[in-house]
Amino acid sequence: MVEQRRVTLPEHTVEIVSDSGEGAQTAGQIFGSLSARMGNGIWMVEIIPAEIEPPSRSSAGASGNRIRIGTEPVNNMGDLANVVVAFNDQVPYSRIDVGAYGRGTLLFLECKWATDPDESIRAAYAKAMTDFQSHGLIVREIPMEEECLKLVPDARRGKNIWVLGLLCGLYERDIEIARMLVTRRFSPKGEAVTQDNLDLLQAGFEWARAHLQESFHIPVQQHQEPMVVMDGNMALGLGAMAAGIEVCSMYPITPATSVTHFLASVFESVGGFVHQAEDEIAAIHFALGASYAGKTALTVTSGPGLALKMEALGMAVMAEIPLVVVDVQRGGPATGLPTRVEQSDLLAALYGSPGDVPKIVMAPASIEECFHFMVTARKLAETFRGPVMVLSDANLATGAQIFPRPKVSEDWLSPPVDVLPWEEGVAPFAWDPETGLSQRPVPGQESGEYVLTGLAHSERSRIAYESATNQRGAEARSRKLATFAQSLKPPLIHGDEEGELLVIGWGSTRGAINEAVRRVRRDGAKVSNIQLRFLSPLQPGLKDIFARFDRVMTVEINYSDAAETSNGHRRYAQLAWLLRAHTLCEIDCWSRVPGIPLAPGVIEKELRRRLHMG
Amino acid sequence: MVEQRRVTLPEHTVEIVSDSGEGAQTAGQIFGSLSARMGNGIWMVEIIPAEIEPPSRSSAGASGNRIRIGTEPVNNMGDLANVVVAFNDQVPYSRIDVGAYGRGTLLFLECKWATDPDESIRAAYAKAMTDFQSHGLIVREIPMEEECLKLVPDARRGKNIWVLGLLCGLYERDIEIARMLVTRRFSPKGEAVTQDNLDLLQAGFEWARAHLQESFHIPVQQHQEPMVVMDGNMALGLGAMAAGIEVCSMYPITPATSVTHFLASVFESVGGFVHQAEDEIAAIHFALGASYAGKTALTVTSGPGLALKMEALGMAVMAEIPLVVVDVQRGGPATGLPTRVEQSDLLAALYGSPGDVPKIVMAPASIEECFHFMVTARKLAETFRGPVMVLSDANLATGAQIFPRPKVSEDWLSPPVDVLPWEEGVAPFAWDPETGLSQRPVPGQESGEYVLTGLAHSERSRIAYESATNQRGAEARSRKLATFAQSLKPPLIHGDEEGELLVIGWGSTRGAINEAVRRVRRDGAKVSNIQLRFLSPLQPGLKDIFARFDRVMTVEINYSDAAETSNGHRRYAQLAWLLRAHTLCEIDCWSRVPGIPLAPGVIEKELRRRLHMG
Amino acid sequence: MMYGLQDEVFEEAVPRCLTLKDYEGGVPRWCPGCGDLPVLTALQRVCRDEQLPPEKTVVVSGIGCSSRLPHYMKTYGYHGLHGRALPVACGIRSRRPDLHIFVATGDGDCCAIGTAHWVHAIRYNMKMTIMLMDNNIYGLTKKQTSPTTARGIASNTHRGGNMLPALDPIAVTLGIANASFVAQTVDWIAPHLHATLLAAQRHPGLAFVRILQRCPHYMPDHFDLLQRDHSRVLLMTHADGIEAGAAVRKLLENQTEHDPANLAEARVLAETPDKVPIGLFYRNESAVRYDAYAQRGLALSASEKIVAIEKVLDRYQLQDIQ
Amino acid sequence: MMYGLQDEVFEEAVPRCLTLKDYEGGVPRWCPGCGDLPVLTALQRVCRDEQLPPEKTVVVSGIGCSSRLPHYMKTYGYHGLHGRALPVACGIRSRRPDLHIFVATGDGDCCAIGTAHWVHAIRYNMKMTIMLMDNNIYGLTKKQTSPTTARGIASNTHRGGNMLPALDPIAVTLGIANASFVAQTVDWIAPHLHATLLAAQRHPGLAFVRILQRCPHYMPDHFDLLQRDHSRVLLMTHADGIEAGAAVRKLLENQTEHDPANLAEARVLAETPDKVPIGLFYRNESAVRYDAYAQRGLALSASEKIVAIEKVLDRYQLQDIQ
Ligand SMILES: Cc1ncc(C[n+]2csc(CCOP(=O)(O)OP(=O)(O)O)c2C)c(N)n1
Ligand SMILES: Cc1ncc(C[n+]2csc(CCOP(=O)(O)OP(=O)(O)O)c2C)c(N)n1
Ligand code: SF4
Ligand code: SF4
Ligand SMILES: [Mg+2]
Ligand SMILES: [Mg+2]
Repeated sequence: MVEQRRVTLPEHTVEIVSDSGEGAQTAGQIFGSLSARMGNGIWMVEIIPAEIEPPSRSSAGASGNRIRIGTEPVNNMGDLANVVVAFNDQVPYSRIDVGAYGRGTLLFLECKWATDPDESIRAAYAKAMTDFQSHGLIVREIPMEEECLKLVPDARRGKNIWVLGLLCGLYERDIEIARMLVTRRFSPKGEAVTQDNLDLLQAGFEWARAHLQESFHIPVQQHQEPMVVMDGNMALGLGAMAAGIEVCSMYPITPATSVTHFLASVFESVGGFVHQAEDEIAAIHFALGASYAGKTALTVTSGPGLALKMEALGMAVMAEIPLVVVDVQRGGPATGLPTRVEQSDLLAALYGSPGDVPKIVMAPASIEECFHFMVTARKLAETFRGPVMVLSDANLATGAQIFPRPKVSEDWLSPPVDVLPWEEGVAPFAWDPETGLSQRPVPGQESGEYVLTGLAHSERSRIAYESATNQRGAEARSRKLATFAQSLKPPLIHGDEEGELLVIGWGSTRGAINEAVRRVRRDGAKVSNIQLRFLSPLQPGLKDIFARFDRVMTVEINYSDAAETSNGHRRYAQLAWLLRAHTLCEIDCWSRVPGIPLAPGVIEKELRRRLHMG
Repeated sequence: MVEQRRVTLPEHTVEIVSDSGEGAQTAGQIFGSLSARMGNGIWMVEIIPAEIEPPSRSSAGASGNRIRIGTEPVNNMGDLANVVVAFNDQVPYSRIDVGAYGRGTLLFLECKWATDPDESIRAAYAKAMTDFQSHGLIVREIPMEEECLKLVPDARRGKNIWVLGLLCGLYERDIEIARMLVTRRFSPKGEAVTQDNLDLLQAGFEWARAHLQESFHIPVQQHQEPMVVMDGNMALGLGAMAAGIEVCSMYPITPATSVTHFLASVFESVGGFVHQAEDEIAAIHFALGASYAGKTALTVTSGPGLALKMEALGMAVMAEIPLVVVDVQRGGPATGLPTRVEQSDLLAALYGSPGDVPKIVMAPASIEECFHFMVTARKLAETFRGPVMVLSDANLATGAQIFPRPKVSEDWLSPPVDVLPWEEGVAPFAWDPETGLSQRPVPGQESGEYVLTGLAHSERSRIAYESATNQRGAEARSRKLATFAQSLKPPLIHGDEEGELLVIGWGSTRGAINEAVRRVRRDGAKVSNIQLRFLSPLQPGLKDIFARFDRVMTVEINYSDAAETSNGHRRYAQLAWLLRAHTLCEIDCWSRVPGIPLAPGVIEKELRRRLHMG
Repeated sequence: MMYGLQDEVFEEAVPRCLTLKDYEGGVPRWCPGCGDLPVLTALQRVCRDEQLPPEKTVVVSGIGCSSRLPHYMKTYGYHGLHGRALPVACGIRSRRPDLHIFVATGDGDCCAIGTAHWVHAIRYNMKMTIMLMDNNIYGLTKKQTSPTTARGIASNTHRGGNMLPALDPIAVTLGIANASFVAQTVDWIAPHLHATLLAAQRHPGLAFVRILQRCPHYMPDHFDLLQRDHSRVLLMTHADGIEAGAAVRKLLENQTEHDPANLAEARVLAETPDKVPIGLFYRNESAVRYDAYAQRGLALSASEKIVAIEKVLDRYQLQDIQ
Repeated sequence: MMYGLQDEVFEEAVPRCLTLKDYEGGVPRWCPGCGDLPVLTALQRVCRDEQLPPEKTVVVSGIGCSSRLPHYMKTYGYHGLHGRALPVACGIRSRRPDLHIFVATGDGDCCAIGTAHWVHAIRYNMKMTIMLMDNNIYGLTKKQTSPTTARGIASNTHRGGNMLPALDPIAVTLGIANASFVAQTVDWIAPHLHATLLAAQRHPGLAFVRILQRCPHYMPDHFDLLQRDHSRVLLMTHADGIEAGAAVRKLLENQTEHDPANLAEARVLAETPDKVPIGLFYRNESAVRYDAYAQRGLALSASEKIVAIEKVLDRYQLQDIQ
């Protein structure tokens, strides 16, 4: 047993990568929740292979998890990994390509390939060792398979938990919690499998303590309140339950589907159900039907599915039917990058339906907000009688984070269907001239009978083609947004109230932008940032805020032309475009479509470039 | 026979209105083409009832035609009608409501209702006479039915042609041409019917000469070249034929369907065919298939159908498949005002598909442009390898106008499918780094085999999830628009190059805006206007033009909040919004959704208000 | 009266007696002679016969002449988008067992743009009545070929005549798993139409009724022969079938005894050459009901829900293991 | 060889001899044991047998594991949107009689989101082969219930098991007017699969082939019983049917003679309880071909077109009467 050097650190970023099917994701997930349960802040991101069944030992096949652990709360995936455990010498390549590993990254590498009977594999391994070193990685070869084979006959089905044990040793994790989590995970597979994995866990743990030169200590903070850990899609699902939504109508589509997988497993306990429709169009119309009948419903989708819902969204606005629509954004256009993050559905969410279709669009910036925004969305949909869109993305969907356990309240649940008679004489669209608001009768209410229609209609919901009636209906629908906007507050500024540069983001990028801004501020830069939660209507006061900065720019995960190359025909990032129209301020942008979250370091680099900070 | 006073006029606006089914539309159409054939400029607009089978003698049932005739070319429907022929006393009401009749309008009214056996009808008639007079109309009662019954047993099926005869007398039309047109129209119904109608025509003509106090003379100009007359939807269909398009794939939807009705009647003569698909989604994918196989295809739709095509449009952009998409805009959102005009699909055309979906969007401003834009669109779709959207609207669709007969050329036709082998080694997406352009292999070309995909892909069309490849593809797609933009010219300014106010329009409003601007300019106002033909990419030089005017505003047929009522949350008209983002200039707007075209007088009034011209 | 009445009717202090007037909404605006009108009348009669409370009745439709029907009823209505009536109706049904749901749709609405929803709604078998008003043409948009337009018939999109044989909505429906009530009738034999809709409303599941419907405006004379020559109609009779009364039995002498439990025979009958069979092709009361699944847990109270949510939260809480 | 070869093959100076290699594209990336692979192999064999020029062959698909197939062919391919393979294929066919078109689709792609296109493509009957790879599950999106999932089977969206009976794609297809070739086979009996696809390619119209396909990843053991116990498979035999060879006839002792002209019997067979019939259910070579309609006028020259356009313009010209 070597004497271990104990290094205390504020945070560390760990990756486990393997061929797909070797279980690196499971190990990573357990390591993440274990760390969260111990009290560390965490952020967890899946590393998803590019292919459904990639060949083994290939760069395209890298599958696993990145876990960033800190003493403080963590809200993004970070930059370079500090520690990587790789199951073969090929999977790290794709991660190096995207800038995930570099100078100083400590790579624990399965060494069995060095002595593989296949000469080409041996050669590849040797080459990789050189390549990794030239990239500045510090490689430590470890005999994963060899050690596992001491306990189980098939190492491919056990390595991951051994590696988990290794990391527990390296990071001084509480092995009892780890045992509990491993037991939970494997008990459905029977006692024997569970025991094997507990043994592997222990073996990895002990091997680390016996062979590694250092251990990393990341102190934990004591939480003042109960905390939960989950990914963004679970948070959306739980939020829907807490909002009292009973119908989730969907058609499977990555990366939104897991919201509904989650609901399918727990929704029944609150009397809810998931309707898997024949397509996305049916899904949204089913939800509209349920909502018309008094049960505000939810539909969940991603880009291609959202496209198919555009006509129905227009219907929901025109006939003022409450509806919550979740769009978990992925890479576009068309099938695009189905498993990857992007933020390029913003303009489609706002303007996708032909005709004038004002609706509320909001974007949670954290996993905690994924939960709470659902409760808000349901309430807004009913109050403002129309669809409310919640734009999440693949980064929030699969990331995991800890946050205070929500204090669920009965008030959050939608009220039961109104069965009292409707007040005779009150029109089903008695638009208030000021606010555009009106109350709706629900089937079952006596004297409330009316025929909802997607045609232009009068207050009594009669088909009406007169100019004045059509103008009046359009006005009421628009007025509702203006009314809602009155209740919004200006966004909080992270940093000083004025300065040289203001960075604006929306959605999942908040953590990374905050961190990048914090870093350059530390070097004296006069940079602040804001993260917009409401995209339609926009929060008030933006123009005033922008005026206090020399320059304003957005950072987004969508496409924009570089300013240099565009000859007066620059394609702007989507939020930038929106804010330009809204404020007429010169708003610049920096955006990319890499199919991965923007790391804080990448943003930082761009900020330094713009601020000539060299 | 009275001595007729001959009044010479530069132009006049005539309406024929009846219950739906009484043939006012037929009479109006013949009167319009007759006038055009004589050499007058004309603009013809259908008056469409609000109901499919409205009750008789109802305001909602007004059906007919408005024909504006002039010595000069006419490009909009004008303001107050000068002469109206009404088949009963109720149909004029809805026209008065929309401001079509007023002080000085000469109303020829069927007088038989005055002596109707039904007392309530007599009373209604009497009331109408008073109402009309109080609105300033000059009423002349005429015994339509009585006169017709002298010739035919069922006056309901003959009145319209008698009225046509009356108008021929009133406007000194060439009765020989009228006879020819009537014969053409009725000959399919047999000789007897034709003869009856010729007799009615003659009778109306003679009655006018015998009983009317004046005749109107609108001099004609001699055309220097052959002229044609047709409505906008025919022009779109003919343009498609002249472009060499062979496949028109559609699903019926008002007001787009008549493009395809027209094509269905003549397309076969150029070897083309109309595919009526099971829905709009199938329609566009069928077109994409035909285009992928080398035959650039067309799909035609209106708002709700456009909504359903959003996903496929993303596919066409992503996989770079040429396609011409015609959207004949109607009132929205949802089913909205299916037969009425609106210009509110602009933002959906630009941003409707999730993801970044750059595409060319153009809007013809006249019926002549409907024809020529189709030829351009097909060519652009192929050159820039993607979808090109042509935004027409219900006003152009059913309006009729004369314009020079196009000189169709073989160059306009799409070339035959390339059968030569593909140059080995050239990738199917060999994106030029500067222009984004590339050439596509077509099935049948040896060595060109590739798999087109809507997923992110490399130059070789291989599915690729790497960051750099995705960024590069997005860049190429955007670059194509910038490349195309280089070849566009700044819009022509109608009026002075600088001034107090610049009015911007797009699409069918050109004629009305031009006329309104001309009128206020006559009174010394420093107003000019431009009409944008390209909405994506926008034509160059806009910012420079705007800078030369004190104020800039758009006039559009879509919804916007009034500036006064919106508390910093103003919803802008769609082009105004676009131009604000594009130029950062303070661009105001005035827009309405009346379901009818904007009359020049309505625009003029608003311009005077803004210019404090009282 | 067994199926039509819901509990709440009995709860009323003063029992209502609903008349036809109570179901009459706006003045119907179809063309003179349009077959949609007799369908409306039959539906109103069914509502009256079954004493369906208007506030508990919802008529859902898509877009088309036929889809205007809800506007002429004095009940709740949902006049939605073209082709989408069925998912809306299923969504309403999913959480409202107390409502009576009728769907008015056309051959374009149901068998063209709505095809997918039609096939799957049959499969879901949620309690409702579908009235497919099949005039073999697109009426509202002015005469285009529909999937049920016969071969050879000319329309504005097929000037030389439709080249494809007509889709038979009954044959397709009979091929769909879990179909539970499939019937056919015509708009011009009022007692049969009424009896069919009544049986449909009483059926404990989804009842699919295809109604041959006259469109005098765009298809004048189209059903004339069928209407005049009764030998072209084949009346399906059976103790478990639809009983339209003696007058109908007398009028239509061409009859065949058909057990609606016999699916194979139903399929053969559906394609009877040169004859139009009317009556009940198929009924299976034990077909699985998706609404039964969807409606589980309807009665949970707010506090029960909170308890359940807390339980789920517990699973994700960090401290639960310490 | 009669149907497979097009004129242009004969025009070549040096006749090509195409081998399997000529049809092999990218390395297939399905899970080990996935039934999509044998389908790919069978398709490549059919292309080779028929000597289809790769440049004249197009494989169209939607989205799903099965829809990845075009990437593994060295022909032209169109990997389109989820559910939309059929309209794309019909569009291609509409103006290209010279191409050989195959459609790769899955049970979600074809029978859920693609339902409308499926029903109507059968009706259009344009020459192409549809390969429905039916694994009774959504594979690519990780195990959700599909319309063909049997009742009781659990998935990620139905944890307690699917409550609806499975839709039978064969039964539905047999209910669609103008169906012209309807067959069923399984991925694991290679000679039968190959013979079926070959017959499909030679059929002068749309051939619909449902292939029961194993998904070991999400449905392990699902077809095991069927695969092991040959008595559960019912081989349809007939002189006009699909001849898969003596080995298959020997392997599958459960056989039934079925004349593919007999639609009523086909429908009964499709629902054989406890057995899976394979072979040809139905063939009608004289079904109307929509592509024949769509392809009229293909040979018109540019100048003929100009003349025709001028003629139309003449009608709208003002001066023509003076
Ligand atoms: C998405 C969409 N596509 C097309 C239309 C236009 N449209 C309205 S009704 C209709 C078809 C009507 O035919 P059918 O369903 O048979 O009803 P009918 O009028 O004959 O009763 C069409 C194509 C529409 N409103 N929405
Ligand atoms: C519009 C749209 N909706 C949903 C999806 C997600 N999606 C991709 S494949 C698929 C279903 C796959 O099942 P199936 O068609 O049976 O093919 P398999 O993978 O089983 O071969 C779904 C729902 C999508 N890509 N596009
Ligand atoms: S067009 Fe036909 S279906 Fe429509 S209302 Fe008139 S008759 Fe009835
Ligand atoms: S998931 Fe199933 S269908 Fe998809 S590749 Fe794997 S085995 Fe085949
Ligand atoms: Mg119809
Ligand atoms: Mg499948």
